[in-house]
Amino acid sequence: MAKQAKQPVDGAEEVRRDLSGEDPEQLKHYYYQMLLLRRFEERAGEMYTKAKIGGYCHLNLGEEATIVGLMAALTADDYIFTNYREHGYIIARGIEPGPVMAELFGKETGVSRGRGGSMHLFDAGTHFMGGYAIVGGQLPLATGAAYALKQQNRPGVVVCQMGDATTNIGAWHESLNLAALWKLPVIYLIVNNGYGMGTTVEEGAAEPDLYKRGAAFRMHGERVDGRDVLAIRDAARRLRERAENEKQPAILEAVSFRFRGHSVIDADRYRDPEEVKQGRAQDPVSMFARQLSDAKIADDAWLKETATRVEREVQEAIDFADKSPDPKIEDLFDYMYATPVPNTPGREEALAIARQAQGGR
Amino acid sequence: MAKQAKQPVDGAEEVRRDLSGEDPEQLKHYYYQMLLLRRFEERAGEMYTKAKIGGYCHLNLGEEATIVGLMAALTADDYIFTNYREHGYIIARGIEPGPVMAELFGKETGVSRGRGGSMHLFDAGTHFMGGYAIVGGQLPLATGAAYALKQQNRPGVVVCQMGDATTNIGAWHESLNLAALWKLPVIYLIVNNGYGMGTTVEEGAAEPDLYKRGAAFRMHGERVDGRDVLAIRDAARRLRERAENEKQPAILEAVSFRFRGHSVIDADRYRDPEEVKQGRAQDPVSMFARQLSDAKIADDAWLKETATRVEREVQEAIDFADKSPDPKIEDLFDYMYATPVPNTPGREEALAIARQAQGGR
Amino acid sequence: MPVITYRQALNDTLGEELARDERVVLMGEEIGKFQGSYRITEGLQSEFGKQRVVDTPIAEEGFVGLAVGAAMLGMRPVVEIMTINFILVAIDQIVNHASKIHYMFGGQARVPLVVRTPSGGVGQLAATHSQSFENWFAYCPGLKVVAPSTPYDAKGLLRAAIRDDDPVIFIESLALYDTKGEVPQDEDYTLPIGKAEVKREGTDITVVAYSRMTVVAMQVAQNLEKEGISVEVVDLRSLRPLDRETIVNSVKKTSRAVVIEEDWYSYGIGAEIAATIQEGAFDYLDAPVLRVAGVEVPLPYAAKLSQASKPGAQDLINAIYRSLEGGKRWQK
Amino acid sequence: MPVITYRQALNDTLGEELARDERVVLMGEEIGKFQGSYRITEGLQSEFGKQRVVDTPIAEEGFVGLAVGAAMLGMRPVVEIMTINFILVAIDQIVNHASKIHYMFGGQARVPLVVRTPSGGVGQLAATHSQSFENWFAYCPGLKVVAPSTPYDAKGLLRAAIRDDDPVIFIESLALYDTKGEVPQDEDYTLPIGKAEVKREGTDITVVAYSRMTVVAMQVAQNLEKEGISVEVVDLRSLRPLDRETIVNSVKKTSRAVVIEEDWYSYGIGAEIAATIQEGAFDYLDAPVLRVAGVEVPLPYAAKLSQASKPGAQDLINAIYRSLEGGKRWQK
Ligand SMILES: Cc1ncc(C[n+]2csc(CCOP(=O)(O)OP(=O)(O)O)c2C)c(N)n1
Ligand SMILES: Cc1ncc(C[n+]2csc(CCOP(=O)(O)OP(=O)(O)O)c2C)c(N)n1
Ligand SMILES: [Mg+2]
Ligand SMILES: [Mg+2]
Repeated sequence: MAKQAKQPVDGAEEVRRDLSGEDPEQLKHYYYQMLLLRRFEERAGEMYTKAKIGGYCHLNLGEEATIVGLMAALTADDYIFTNYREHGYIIARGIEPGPVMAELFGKETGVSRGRGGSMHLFDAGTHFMGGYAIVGGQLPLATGAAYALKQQNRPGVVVCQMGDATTNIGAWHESLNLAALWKLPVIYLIVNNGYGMGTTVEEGAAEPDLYKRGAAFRMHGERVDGRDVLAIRDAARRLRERAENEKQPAILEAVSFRFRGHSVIDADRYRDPEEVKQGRAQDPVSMFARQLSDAKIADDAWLKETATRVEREVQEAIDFADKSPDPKIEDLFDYMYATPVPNTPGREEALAIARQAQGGR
Repeated sequence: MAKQAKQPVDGAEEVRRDLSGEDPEQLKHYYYQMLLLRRFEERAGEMYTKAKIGGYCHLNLGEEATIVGLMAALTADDYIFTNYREHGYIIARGIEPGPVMAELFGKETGVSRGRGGSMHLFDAGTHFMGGYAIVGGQLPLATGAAYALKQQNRPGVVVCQMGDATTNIGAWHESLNLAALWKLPVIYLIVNNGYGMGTTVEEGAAEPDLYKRGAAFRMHGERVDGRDVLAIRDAARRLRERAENEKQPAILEAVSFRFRGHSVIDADRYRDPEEVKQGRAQDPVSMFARQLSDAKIADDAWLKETATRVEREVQEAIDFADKSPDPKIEDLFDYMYATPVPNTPGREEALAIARQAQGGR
Repeated sequence: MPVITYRQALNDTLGEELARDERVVLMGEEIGKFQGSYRITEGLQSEFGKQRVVDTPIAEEGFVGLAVGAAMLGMRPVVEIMTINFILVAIDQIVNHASKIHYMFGGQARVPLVVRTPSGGVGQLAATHSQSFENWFAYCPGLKVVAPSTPYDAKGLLRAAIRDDDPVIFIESLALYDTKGEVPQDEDYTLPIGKAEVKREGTDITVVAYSRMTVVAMQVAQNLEKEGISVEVVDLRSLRPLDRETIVNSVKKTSRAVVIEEDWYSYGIGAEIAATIQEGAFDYLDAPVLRVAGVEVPLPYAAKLSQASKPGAQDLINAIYRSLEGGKRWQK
Repeated sequence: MPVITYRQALNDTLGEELARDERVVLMGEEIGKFQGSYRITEGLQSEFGKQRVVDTPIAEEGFVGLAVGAAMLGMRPVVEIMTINFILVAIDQIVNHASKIHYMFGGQARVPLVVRTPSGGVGQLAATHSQSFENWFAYCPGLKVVAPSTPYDAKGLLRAAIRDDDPVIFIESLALYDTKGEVPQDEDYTLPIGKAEVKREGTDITVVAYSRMTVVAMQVAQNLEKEGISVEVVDLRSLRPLDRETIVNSVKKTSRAVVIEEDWYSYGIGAEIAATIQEGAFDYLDAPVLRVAGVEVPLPYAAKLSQASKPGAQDLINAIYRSLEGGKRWQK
């Protein structure tokens, strides 16, 4: 049943595209970004097994084209809200891999100052408004951001990323209804990777053509091959335009394949190995490399060089994270409240806790 | 904009129907029931202003045809879940007006033993599974009842009544998705009375053709004139059949007009008086009386006699409620737990509370 | 000073804040065209328009979350939840999102949001419409929770809440809306979130209360004065942060305490107050801290049952007598 | 007696109850094909089929409410909420519906439902995945709330919960799943809901705990024995109804008490325990009841911050020392 999810749009086995109208440098940059996400995630998985990373850790492996294509379509005015599977998004949005890895390591130099971890990345500067770990939780928030943009008469749109299985939760319905009713500039991006943990799209959604679920709100929806960076970019651009200028929200469903288990600790025993093999075979990163080669945009030397560069950058990110300081227990109550008020614990209490943590009383 | 809601199906100003194929006695019984609901509700409103009834009290005025038509389609096997606007449903399901009025009066003889009140009527015997006062709350419950029927391989279906505005809440989405996914025998009846309190359908729902919202679940939906008792009955029968035999859930939208404010205490100041006048003019009860007269099924004498009978029955209900005993404070902890366990308060504690209520200590 | 109702104080404050700060926006079900279920927002939509006073569909999770997101982008939404009973469908957005965003993202985002909602019971609203859940919110770090008992406090705390950069749960009470009190009209005062107030000084016993129960406590205190019993009334005003110092200092003086609360007895607000007092004033206590609270049933509709299940003045008086009589020898 | 893990005890019990009573059905996200996020339901779908062990979409409000409705028609659903953090989106169905139906409808309907869910934190799950909300449910009349601390208790209480005709919130703990203990294999025992257990007798001080903190308390008690301090450990087992008698009787004997709890300090379970003790054993107390609880922050991810925010053995030991030292003269 998951077959449909894997060959979503036109049943094509492999993405093939006419690249003649494209800026070659731009295309190479997309490839570099995709590879960077790929290697970042692979190494993050490795760091998890080395216990450098704790908690839950969800990787974007297989979704690189979706992420890079999306970010290529956005402007600096736009805002992005995602779920917990978001390392790639914040990097593709322009944050250095170092502070991202540092967050996964729980360091003070991390994008959320070590307070958030893998599931809760944030960067105010680039309008990356957070990874959220309650399924569906980001939908009302993103809708609210779009409401604020409209209310304040500001340019830009909001992208609200989510997984396929998230379309089954109540917040989906309430958020999209509000967005359509109030004509808010927001794009709901469904990353359809075929599964919510072990549940297929068809096992969870009575309308498994997820982009059609907007019918309940008269909201436009499109399905795109999420392994095709240019298709995603073009669709996102189109919908972005519509959202910004016509204040028409939309659904963009990007279909791809989840390369590994749901999170790093998921052994992925419930999927047919043959399905996984096939899914991985249609690797958006290597497919794009082949396309670039075929179109003579990138030669082997460049591909190799890029691989080396990416390898180095990810290693630097790991080194940066490794060497970064832990948050101090004395700072435990920092960021507790934005407006300080009486009778909240402060530095003194934090120091007492720090002393106790060091074995004192 | 509320116009559409008022003339829903074919724009007909008045319901006109060929009654030749119908059993005249049956039709007269429908009329009797509709009038009973009408007068019960009018008198309940009156009792509220006399402070015989407390809390919130929502009347079915204008929705009589929908209720009677629905109940005519159901069998004894079926289960009904409703919202708080449910007096008519439990009466049309077969409960005497007396215990219903007694519940509104908060008496021990009430259908919920005085514990529930107007918004929380219940009758296990006739499978009237409760009025629920949290908007949308009954949807998952009704879906679960349908799940139980299917799981236990029992005949019957579940009807889940709700208001138009209820289609905007998350529980709607989650419930209908589950029902469609698991093919449960349930009919979601939307009583579209044009308003959720002061909010029109169009102000609340981005897809105001509510029966179409099933598209998000590939669920069939129909819209029927809720002022036409036979149309409702026939649609409900058809959908009931489908639900029971094919395990196909469905949406039935019945469009009518709310005669008064949202609840008894709502002065209804936000609606255009002209709109209200027009809406009330298309009174399902008097329209049906005219139809019966025109078709020579009921003559003036019978109509008058029926009015007298209904008047008497409602008065008897009021008298019954009036004379019924209050629940005793000693019984305060009855029905607290179905399985008694240690360390829960019991009769002794209730007696202490009773003493204190009488001014003791 | 002019005497106005609690409702009027809220209505005035909302209007003034809308006028003062264009980032402020009101949202909720039926707050505009319908004028508010309890008329707290009466007239405001006509005055400020549909963009500033926004009627929402019935979708509490959606619009509360929407308000959180809007707050993150610099707006200052004041959301009305019709009654606290309906907040349950929106609680994930408040507790898993609003309360965490500032801290969890290392201080990079703020959520200047106010959620206004009446708690407690009145009349015969029955089990699903008479609950108190302020203890749930008071439990959550990242939130601030206030519960004014007078028109004056309502105004001062609502102003403070709207001007605060953190999510504030603003607890009202159906039964207080028509109560009256003095409120200065021209003074732009605020009351500090996180501080309790000794609403009445006394020497024999401390009664700790908040919201509507403060009014009950004040009446009881006045009545007992005639019997020569001097009651100090501490109005919590703020449930989070909790002003333990004010509570404890009062009990250090009086040596006895009763808490009165409208919520259920077990695990209610009073539990924290009693625990706090015995921790902070252990050596000063002459009797156990007693709690007067709601009877632990899903509130029955029938008038007498309903009445008997709610805490009232007589229950408080009885508890005060018990505390004073029992002294050190008191046993359960 | 065979020694098995807490996880195994739960898994065995679920399997046995599925076999014993065909009305029992398990429901939840990923409990079947995926074998359960924490493998509590491992193997059960293959054994009992997809009709009895039902994988649900991510729709907690929907499927919890569905289970309530099914229970009203005579089924006995046992629902898994992956972790208690996700229960917030379903809480309306539990608190405004399941807990009220029997009482509000005058005893005409029953809701034999169990909601199983792990509470508390482990590892570095951070702010949205490390919370404890059992106090919220314990506050609600109409619910029963249990929280076993050992494999033996887990089995006995889960059996009791499934066979009970009321909605039971069954609190597990991620950090307990791998702990081991003796569990009789052939005996069909149940443990009474509503009763606490003195897990260890002692004379100097009472430690009140539940769930994982009972394990911490037992270890501390054992360690302190070497120092000549005799600690009595009361395991609440049931948070609602609360067995006040067992708690109070223990403190009447020891005269001192500390509560240890994994939830946040203010308004947590410990507040009710401390309030209860000072009410019931006021004249016996030689020192205030102290509370060891979670630090009041949205739990930070970073390992050290996270660790420092959670209550542990050393915190309990310190509190016990403080209680013993302070005696009547102790002050804050
Ligand atoms: C409300 C809620 N329920 C359950 C979970 C546990 N959970 C985390 S991710 C997930 C699956 C989500 O699947 P999908 O939306 O397809 O996103 P993907 O992980 O595939 O990217 C589940 C069930 C949660 N975090 N929140
Ligand atoms: C979750 C929730 N939010 C708000 C309310 C308050 N409320 C009660 S009825 C109602 C309007 C419902 O409208 P509709 O569904 O159309 O039903 P109608 O009353 O018209 O029959 C509202 C907002 C509630 N009871 N529950
Ligand atoms: Mg997915
Ligand atoms: Mg309506």
